Amino acid sequence: MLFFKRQLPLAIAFIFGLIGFLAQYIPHHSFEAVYNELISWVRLLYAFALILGTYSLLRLHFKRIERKTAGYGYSIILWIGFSVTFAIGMYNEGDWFLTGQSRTGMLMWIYDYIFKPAGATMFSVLAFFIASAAYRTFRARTMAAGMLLVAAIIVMIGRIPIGDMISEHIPTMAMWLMEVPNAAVKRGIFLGVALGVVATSLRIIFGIERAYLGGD
Amino acid sequence: MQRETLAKILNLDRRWIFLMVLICAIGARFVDIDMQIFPKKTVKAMYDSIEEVAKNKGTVLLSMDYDPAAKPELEPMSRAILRHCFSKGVKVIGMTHNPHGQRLAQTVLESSAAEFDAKYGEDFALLGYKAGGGTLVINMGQDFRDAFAKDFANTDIRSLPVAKDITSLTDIDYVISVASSGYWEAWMIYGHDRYHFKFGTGVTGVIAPDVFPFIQTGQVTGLIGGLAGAAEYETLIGKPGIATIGMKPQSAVHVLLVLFVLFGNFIFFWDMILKRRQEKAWKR
Amino acid sequence: MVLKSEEIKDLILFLLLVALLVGTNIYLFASGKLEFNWEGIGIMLAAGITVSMYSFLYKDNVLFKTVEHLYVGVAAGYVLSVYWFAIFYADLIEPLFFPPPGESPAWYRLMPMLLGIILLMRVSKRIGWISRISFAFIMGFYSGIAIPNYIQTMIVQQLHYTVRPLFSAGTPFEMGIQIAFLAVIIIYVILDWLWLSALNKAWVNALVLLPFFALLLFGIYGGIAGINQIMVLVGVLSVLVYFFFSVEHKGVIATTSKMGIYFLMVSFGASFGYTIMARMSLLVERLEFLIREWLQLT
Amino acid sequence: MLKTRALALSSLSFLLALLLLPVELSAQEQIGTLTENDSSTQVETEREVIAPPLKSLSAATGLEATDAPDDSGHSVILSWPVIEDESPQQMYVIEAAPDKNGPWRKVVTFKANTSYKADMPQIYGWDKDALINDHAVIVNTAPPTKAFNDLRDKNNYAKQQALKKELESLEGALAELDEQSRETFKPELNELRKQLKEVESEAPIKVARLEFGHNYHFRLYRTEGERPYEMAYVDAIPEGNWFNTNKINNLAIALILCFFIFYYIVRARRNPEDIFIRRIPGLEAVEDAIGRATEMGKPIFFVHGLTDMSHISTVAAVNILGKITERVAEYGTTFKVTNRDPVVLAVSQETVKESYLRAGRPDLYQEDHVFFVSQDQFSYATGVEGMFLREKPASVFYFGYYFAEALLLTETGAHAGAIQIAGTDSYTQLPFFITTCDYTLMGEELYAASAYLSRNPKLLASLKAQDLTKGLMIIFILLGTLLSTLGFDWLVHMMATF
Repeated sequence: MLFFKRQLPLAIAFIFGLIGFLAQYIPHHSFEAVYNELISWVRLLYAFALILGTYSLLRLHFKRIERKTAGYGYSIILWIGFSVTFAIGMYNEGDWFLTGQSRTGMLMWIYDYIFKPAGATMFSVLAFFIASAAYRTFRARTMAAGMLLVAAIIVMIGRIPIGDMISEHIPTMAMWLMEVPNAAVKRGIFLGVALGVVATSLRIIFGIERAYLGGD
Repeated sequence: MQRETLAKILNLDRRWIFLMVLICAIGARFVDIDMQIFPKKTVKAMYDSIEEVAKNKGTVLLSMDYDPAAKPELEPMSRAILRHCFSKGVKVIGMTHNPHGQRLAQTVLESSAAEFDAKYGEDFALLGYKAGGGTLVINMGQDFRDAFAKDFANTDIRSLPVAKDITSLTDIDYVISVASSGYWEAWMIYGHDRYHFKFGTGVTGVIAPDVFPFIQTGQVTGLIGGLAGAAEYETLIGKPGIATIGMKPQSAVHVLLVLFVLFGNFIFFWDMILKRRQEKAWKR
Repeated sequence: MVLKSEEIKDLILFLLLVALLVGTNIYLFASGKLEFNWEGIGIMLAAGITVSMYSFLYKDNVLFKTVEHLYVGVAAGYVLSVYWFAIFYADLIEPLFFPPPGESPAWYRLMPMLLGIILLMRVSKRIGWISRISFAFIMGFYSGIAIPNYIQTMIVQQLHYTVRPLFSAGTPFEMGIQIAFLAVIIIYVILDWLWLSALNKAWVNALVLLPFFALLLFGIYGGIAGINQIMVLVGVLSVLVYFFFSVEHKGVIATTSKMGIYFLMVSFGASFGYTIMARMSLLVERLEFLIREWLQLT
Repeated sequence: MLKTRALALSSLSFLLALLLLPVELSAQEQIGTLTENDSSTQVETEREVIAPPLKSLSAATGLEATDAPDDSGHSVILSWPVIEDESPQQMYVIEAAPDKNGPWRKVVTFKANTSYKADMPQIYGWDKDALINDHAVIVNTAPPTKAFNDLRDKNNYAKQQALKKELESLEGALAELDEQSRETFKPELNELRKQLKEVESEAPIKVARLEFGHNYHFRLYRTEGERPYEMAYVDAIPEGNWFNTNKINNLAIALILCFFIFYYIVRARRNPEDIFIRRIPGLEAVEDAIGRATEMGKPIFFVHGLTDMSHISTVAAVNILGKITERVAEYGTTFKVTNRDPVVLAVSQETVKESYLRAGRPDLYQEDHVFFVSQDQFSYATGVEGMFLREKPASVFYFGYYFAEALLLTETGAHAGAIQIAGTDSYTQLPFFITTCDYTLMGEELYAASAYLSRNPKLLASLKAQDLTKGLMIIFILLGTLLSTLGFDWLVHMMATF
């Protein structure tokens, strides 16, 4: 039993990890064919993982409706939103779901007038919070935070036409801040991050890192 | 001025601040002061690249990898790039890595094409959405037709004149990724560094700083950053669009924000001086 | 149930908002600004969603919670439909069950389908552990791909372009500026290393930092590429040293990592400015939608 | 003693990586070029030439065709010395055919003064001056053949396969027979070939890549207006290569890091104490933040990021959560942990319970203090904000990977008067954390903190290995900059990418 729970997943991670790793160094056409097929497998598994995420969301709200916890009315709205949209998606303007997705129709309407505006508005609410944070919490408490704020102000003014009107040095300074120190720091950070990603990936392939299996 | 009043000023209910931002943004929109916009080097680099593609009648692959949340900042870029391409007769192949992005890509592509009566199939095509990110880019580099056998409306791409003799990403003159998150990196890591096509990107203001190191290395030729970048591109192609109009309220709110930061810190330091003076008084 | 004065005020404001929304829409439809077709209703609905979401800024209320939950539900439904057609149908069902004429069904695609179904088993408590096999495949294969590609772009390419000649060719005067600039930086590091306390005195700092900024500004506006190349080199090295963990930050390492913090802060400040600009443009676009497409008063 | 051994070890492995490189890389001498971007892979190098008298364009002598190295098996390289009377007006044309006298078709055309060996340093090395005297071109598109593997016309495809099979079996049978009887079957053979050609003539033209293992024939000539030209013939078989020599630098780095990780894991397993990790300043702030909360008798919050267990940021966050819970258990302050992902919730509950047990206070553990708020990003943020405003926590910890909602949380936390300590590797949100929190662990400090606190051998080993490789990179940068400033480009070319 332990073999299936522990050894098999680690063996799979090792084998396919090695294939994915070697594929970048072995250009040979036969290895390339295997590699391409595995890539489309991974894409398919992304989709299955999405089903998992949607299922846990819907189950959470279904439980709220069942137990009539406070605010279960909102969960009902969530369920209605999901089922109507998914049903229209599958109806697919009459061609149903065993053909290509139709380019127009009800699903696109839902996308244009519910999905798109709600998503964009949700993010734009952040602009208000930035303003309130700018007034109340962005303080030059330490020397470091002070330098950060000075650089931020130069870039913010340098990026809008008013910056050019005040003096043409501000946009050049803003551009320089982005091109030299910012680029240098990003390169230094990338070198470090890449080592972190490679080290973690190696640990996953060799079965040293098992946290992603979610406990034993 | 006592420290209590300073504290009161600092702890202003944040809803007043929200109101001030709203008034400033709406107000600035209706005041008509003309804004001279000076295009930056990186935006000019993308403009020149498309001009070059136009010169040798090439094809541009525009990957619109963004979703509704980032549409306000990125669609003006896609529209400006598409207007530039269609006005110069450059062939465009559209696609997206983002599951929510297919619809957006479709609307902006069709509306921009209609302005220059570019025909679907001859002048432009839309491959639509496919999952995989970096893996999809590798697939397109190795065998374009295997990655996208059909366009987004399920027609075989070999029947579309604009895409029929593309066998790999290397056959495309200029790849542009207008991206809201890491998609531009997938294009660079798994695409440009392996297949060496010319690569440019348009990103949200949040991501622009991460792209700069790759401009120096020559991996990215041409970058549009945020709404300001889009306004600059609109100025370059001489067609002021949403981005340019948006610059007025954008600038107004920016100035308001800078004032908030300066004012907040000014009071903070004043309060610090008073506090030190009080402590010195207690010590004596 | 007796409402406190605060709640009464909020209730009135809430009803006022609803009345305002309904009233405006009636006016718009009556005056023909919005036609009574799918598009017109759509714009009304989108404007209603936008305004109710902004009502959260005043106070969390019924309207906001309704719209938010509707959004989460619709989003889940929409993404699932797109994934169905773009992946399940295109990459699995079509090649397996409706192969194009002349080609045999892609029987090997049964394997990812099996792995996918095993993945879904995660939901059941009893045999949930079996889903580890699919996770192991995804995590393993993706880790395998990630190693060479991250090394290629984020190490090999970055090292390739960091290892540049330090001085850009130029007139002897420009060469002098570049060498002086490098010398000032090295002096600062040595000074700070030898007499750590000395540098806390303001005049010592001024003595070193003044020429540093003078030469730097001269380099930027004089267009001497070498100055930028020196700054990039110093920036990369100091950030790398800052993220060094296996040695105590003392002596020259402490100085370099202190420089690393200055570089980090300036860089974060710059990207911070950029981020604020991005959020503001999102707000501007939403207001533009309300003004231009809904109320249509340009 | 320990540190010097590690340094000696790393420099040894560094030299090993140097020796690993193929001979031609070390064979090139030093090129004194100080040009800004001399190493972009496909640089067009132009050459000055005098106009020739009008006569037929001579064929290229010494034309060679070899399988292209480091490829999947779909390309061939044609190379030939430059001909004296070349001029920019002339175009080189390469035609290919599937067999000796098969249908010739144009596959590559290019200007006569471009495509030199110098443009392909990955194959011919970096000596530009010498390599300017030879042309070299990669051919990977096959001569467009008429092929039936198109899917629509099934019957033609079947007919073609049947005829081909018959032809092969007949040729096979004839091969054993002696010369004389072979004559009698010749007309039948030709008849079959004619039928096959007829069927194939209706097939649509198909542009594809060169097929591996197939012997292709190439011919090369120059054109300039109506001038006659002679052709040079050559043939080659494209083969798949089992190792991409351009990726040796990439593989060397991967192997070095892998070696260091295993080396330190063995060391860490034996005695974790002797692995030294420097003091992380942010972690002291955690100590007095917990103390402050106990004095004020207010709760402490631990707010998880948005990513799931497969991200290293979340794994590090859970490690840190374990250690913080142990410190909190000693003071007995109420401690709440908010989650956004069901799996992270389960793992966090386990970790918190274990930490309370280890601290000897299992009674303090309350299941509903480690709870799920919401799956959606913004309802998660608004949910947590509500708790901040209601319960007014004294200290709040943010460890993990955050997105745009980070500012909503920290701004409200600061407004509620809490001490806030954050640790994240999400670079776009770091500025917001730095300006709103009292202390922020940046990027890799998050991983170092989790290793420092948990003393987990695999994390310690990995951190040490990364540090050592970082040390090598610093040495490489300093050495490389010094050399390239003096004009030696070896290290720059070592890290060239193709």
